[in-house]
Amino acid sequence: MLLVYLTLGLIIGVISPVFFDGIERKLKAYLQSRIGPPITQTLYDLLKLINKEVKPIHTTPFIVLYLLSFISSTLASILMVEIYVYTGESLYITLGLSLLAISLTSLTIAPLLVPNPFSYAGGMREVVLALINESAFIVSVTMYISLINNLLQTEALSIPLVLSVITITITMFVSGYALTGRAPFDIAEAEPELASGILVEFSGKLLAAYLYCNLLKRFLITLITAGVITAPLIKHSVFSLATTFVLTVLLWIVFAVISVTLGRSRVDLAPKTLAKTYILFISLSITGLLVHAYG
Amino acid sequence: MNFIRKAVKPAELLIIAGKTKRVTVKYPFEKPILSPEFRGSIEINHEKCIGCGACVNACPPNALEFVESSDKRTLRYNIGRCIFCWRCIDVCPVNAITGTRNFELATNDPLDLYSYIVHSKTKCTSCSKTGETVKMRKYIMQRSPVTENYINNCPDCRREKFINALSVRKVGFVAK
Amino acid sequence: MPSKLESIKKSIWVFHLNTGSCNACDIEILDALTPFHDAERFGVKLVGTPRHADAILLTGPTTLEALPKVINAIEASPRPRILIALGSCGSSGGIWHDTYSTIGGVNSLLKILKERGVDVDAIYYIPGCPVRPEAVLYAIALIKGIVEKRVKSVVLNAE
Amino acid sequence: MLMDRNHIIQEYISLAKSLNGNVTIDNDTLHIIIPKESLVEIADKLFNKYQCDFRTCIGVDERPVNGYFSMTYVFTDNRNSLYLLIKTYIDSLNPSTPSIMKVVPAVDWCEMEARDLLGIEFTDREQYKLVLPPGWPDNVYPLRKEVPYNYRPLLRGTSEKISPSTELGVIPIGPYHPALHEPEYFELYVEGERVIDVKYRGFHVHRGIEKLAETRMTYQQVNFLAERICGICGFEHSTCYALAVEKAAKLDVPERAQYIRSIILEVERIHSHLLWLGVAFHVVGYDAGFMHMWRIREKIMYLAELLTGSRKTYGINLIGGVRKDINEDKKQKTLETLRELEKEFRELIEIAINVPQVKKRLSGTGLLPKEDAVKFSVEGPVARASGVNKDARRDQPYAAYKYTSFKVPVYTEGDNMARALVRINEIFESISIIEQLLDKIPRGPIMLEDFDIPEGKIGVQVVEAPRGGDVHFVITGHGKPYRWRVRAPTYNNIPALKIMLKDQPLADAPLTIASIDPCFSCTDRILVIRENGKREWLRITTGV
Repeated sequence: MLLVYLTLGLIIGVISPVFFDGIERKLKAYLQSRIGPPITQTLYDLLKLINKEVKPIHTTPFIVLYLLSFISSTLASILMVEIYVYTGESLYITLGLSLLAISLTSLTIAPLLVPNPFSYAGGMREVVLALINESAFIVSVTMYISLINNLLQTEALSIPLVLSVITITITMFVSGYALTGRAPFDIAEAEPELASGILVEFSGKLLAAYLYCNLLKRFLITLITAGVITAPLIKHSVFSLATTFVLTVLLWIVFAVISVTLGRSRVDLAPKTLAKTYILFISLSITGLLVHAYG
Repeated sequence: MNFIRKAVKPAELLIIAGKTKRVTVKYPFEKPILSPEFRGSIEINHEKCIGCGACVNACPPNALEFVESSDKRTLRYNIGRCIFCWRCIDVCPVNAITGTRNFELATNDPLDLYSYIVHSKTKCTSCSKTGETVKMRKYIMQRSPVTENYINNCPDCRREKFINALSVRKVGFVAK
Repeated sequence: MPSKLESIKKSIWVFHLNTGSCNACDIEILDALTPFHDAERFGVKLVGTPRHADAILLTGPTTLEALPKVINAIEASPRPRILIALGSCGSSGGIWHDTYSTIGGVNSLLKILKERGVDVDAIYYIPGCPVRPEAVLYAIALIKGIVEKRVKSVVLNAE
Repeated sequence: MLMDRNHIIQEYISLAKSLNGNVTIDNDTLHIIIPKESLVEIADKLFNKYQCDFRTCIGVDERPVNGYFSMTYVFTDNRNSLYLLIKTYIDSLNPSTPSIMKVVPAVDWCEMEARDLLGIEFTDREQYKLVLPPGWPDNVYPLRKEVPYNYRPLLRGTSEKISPSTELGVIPIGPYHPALHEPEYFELYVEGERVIDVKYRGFHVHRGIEKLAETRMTYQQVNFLAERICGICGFEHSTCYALAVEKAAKLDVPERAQYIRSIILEVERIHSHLLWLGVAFHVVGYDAGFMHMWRIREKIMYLAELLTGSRKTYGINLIGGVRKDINEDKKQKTLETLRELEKEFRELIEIAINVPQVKKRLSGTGLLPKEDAVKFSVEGPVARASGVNKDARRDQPYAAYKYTSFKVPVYTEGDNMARALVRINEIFESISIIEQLLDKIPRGPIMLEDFDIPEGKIGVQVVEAPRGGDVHFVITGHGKPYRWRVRAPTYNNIPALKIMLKDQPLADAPLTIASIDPCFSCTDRILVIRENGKREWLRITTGV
């Protein structure tokens, strides 16, 4: 039975990001007072790109390799997160997070292989952001799981612990949001100054693959955030899987709405602000935990 | 308090978006927003046009041009070059040109952009040179007291006849 | 290659090249994407690099200075690609059709492209000075086959 | 005031006389003909001592008339509403004249333009090719009268290949970007993410306008040509041209026509500033702001179409008046639209300017100190944001501006935020100007019937476009202008970008470039590796 659910989950994981993106575009359009493209537009875009000619770059084979490694590790990671949600075993989320680290690394490296100044500049920006966000995200997710389990196990309500959970939840959301590469943090693509930056040289199938990888990345990160929120709260296996998916959609929508109201940040501003926020919130959370444990 | 208000100010955009709702006009499924004054492509009435060339002279981008051949004068209108200023409408002496509000002019065939009005040219009765268009001559004859004989000649022949007539009157013969 | 062009009909990504136009068309193109007209509902998107483009929008009579870059941009876009000549300048040189520093519209450009062996799968002309956003939408609808072509050449006898 | 003005005119006259100059006064214009040896001195005095504003310089091929080339330098005395035209004759066999660049740095480009187009050499300065495309044959100067306007040389080697470069520190920035004007190409040298040097190559849109006007066109046709110099502030250009010709021919244009011109000019200013704000938001990645700003702007576009018949390039200006009247119905509609617009704009701009990213990236970036602003003679909002208080609507009143009262917003910060604020304030001022004009508009004809334009007269006019002062200089000729020179404000503003871009983060470069409102952003230059392994730079520096 588990196998059926997992296969189903994986198929959803493979297909749904494309439609989620469609929903996001529709929503953005609504907030900009217009109709917007149909929900299936992203699918059309990708299908069209697959039919187009690829303008070769001499590093194409390496890029394809990295993208393949990204896709395989991402799918494995999605699987791990689903198993975690289904079973509640924290071993699987640990595996999922380490796979996430691998997949993010491959995706970050790919644009650096393109011999173009825009792509290079964009790639470097991506690296800077990834360095900060990835670690913050992984740390906050792990901490969140242990803290929330701790909170659920304590009989009496401990205010320092609650505060600690709240701060770490915020960190998790912020770093997750930043990792999805939405509005203030889409500086790697930064169309006006970098001519689509990391995407500049990709064309045809390669572009389709890269864009799809980005959507998959968004999905995985949203799924992890949704998963770690649901899993400790809802123990029933299939139901918790379904809830996770619903929550993923909701989170995706919330992220989309936030991204509409903000502008693009700058590469020297974004990491600074992010680092400050993370250090503040994580240390607050640790303090809360310490106060709870020894206070 | 002020700080918080400033921090959430960007979110007020959502309120504006909610207030304005969708403003998109679903053209081409709906009618476009077009003001009554809009200047679109022009239409030349081939029955009224006399081929005088006033519009050709006035047209800033040479979208209206004469294509000449030995016995035809063709007024060619190139929509692809037209700047929709309607100066031709201002200057047309016979009101043959009318403005429309049509802007749906896209095409994938460059030949679609041209339209033609073919005029026959008049022949000089003396020397068989061709001159202005037939309709232009009719227009002039209706409006000015010149004899048909006079106008049926080309300007060169006219001048020659005039000089000849003058010399006949003054000296009694035509100098060769 | 009609079947190949079929594939880009549902999602037309456009790279916009100003080849010496006065900007009126350029801002109207942008206007076509904004709420009142919203070309994105047809799957149209402006992209930042010719590598992503399905359609190259030309606005302007193609100045000599811009010519090599125009050719490069068209060459850099993957096939199938279509060319859209926008406005009276793009379609046939407009008010500048015979000045010393332009080549006068898309027709001369096509000749040069042919000499260089750069193929284009289809060409669309959108007259207008400047082109209305609705005219841009009409052209998109024409490419997608939603509307019929309305303009056609007529030869009339005056007499 | 009048005493003062007469006094200053006398001072200018004695200055010219002391340098062997010849002065004639024509209303608000002082024509000073000076030998070329005294050129530098008089330019120095006017620019540095009397603080006149340098506008442009014009090279004219007068050989068919008197056998000489001539250079005319246009200065304006903004406090006394005076135009000063310094003219010098240059020998046609050996056309060379001293450059005034040492004393007036802003003259740089227009001298080089005269060199490119007329073949006049300038001594005491570095000379380079500016306007004409690379590969243009030597000794062909398009603005010389003997060269036909449709002369097209055979250009060779049109593909621009740069030697293989591994430098990743060069970021090409050029204009293909939505909503930008002239295609321009900037090469930014960056260190990490900081710009350390800028190189510029522009004039991708050199279309031969001036030559066209003096050959194929007639007086009335040039109005439509002038409108197509720029698609965003075209009406300023056609008004400026019409006013310059009317000044040269001393035509008395009906008041109603002047009012209508002013109204449309302000409508255009509102649309242009809204456009700029939208584009600025887009450049900082705030797309929702961009969309909503343009949604508001659509009302103005509809209004423009209602008043003139076209959304852009209105085509209602002719020499002697305008072609379309404003009736009572349109007046009501205009007032209604403006009221709605003002309300919505106020609401939206407050939100947009408070978006943290927008605020942070606008403030403190793209600094232009006042000294540099004066040195480069920058125009419009760029000047006013750097504390230079000039506005041709107030300083050289034209059309119907003398019947209105308005504030000229001036900020001293000189950063991108100040430039944005100048534009925001100007939108409100423009709305109020239109309301005043509609209130006071007199009855009467809108077109001057029957007039002729004498030959050989000179008219010069400055019109305050949304981006700064447009300068049009006309020498009348037979049925068409003998010489028509146009100077758009961006021409003076771009050289100032070098100062504004230096030591800025790369991310703000497009914003800063956009802030002078040629609002262009970037270009691609793509390095492709050909199948044969050859490396080659593709420069796609064209675009908006």
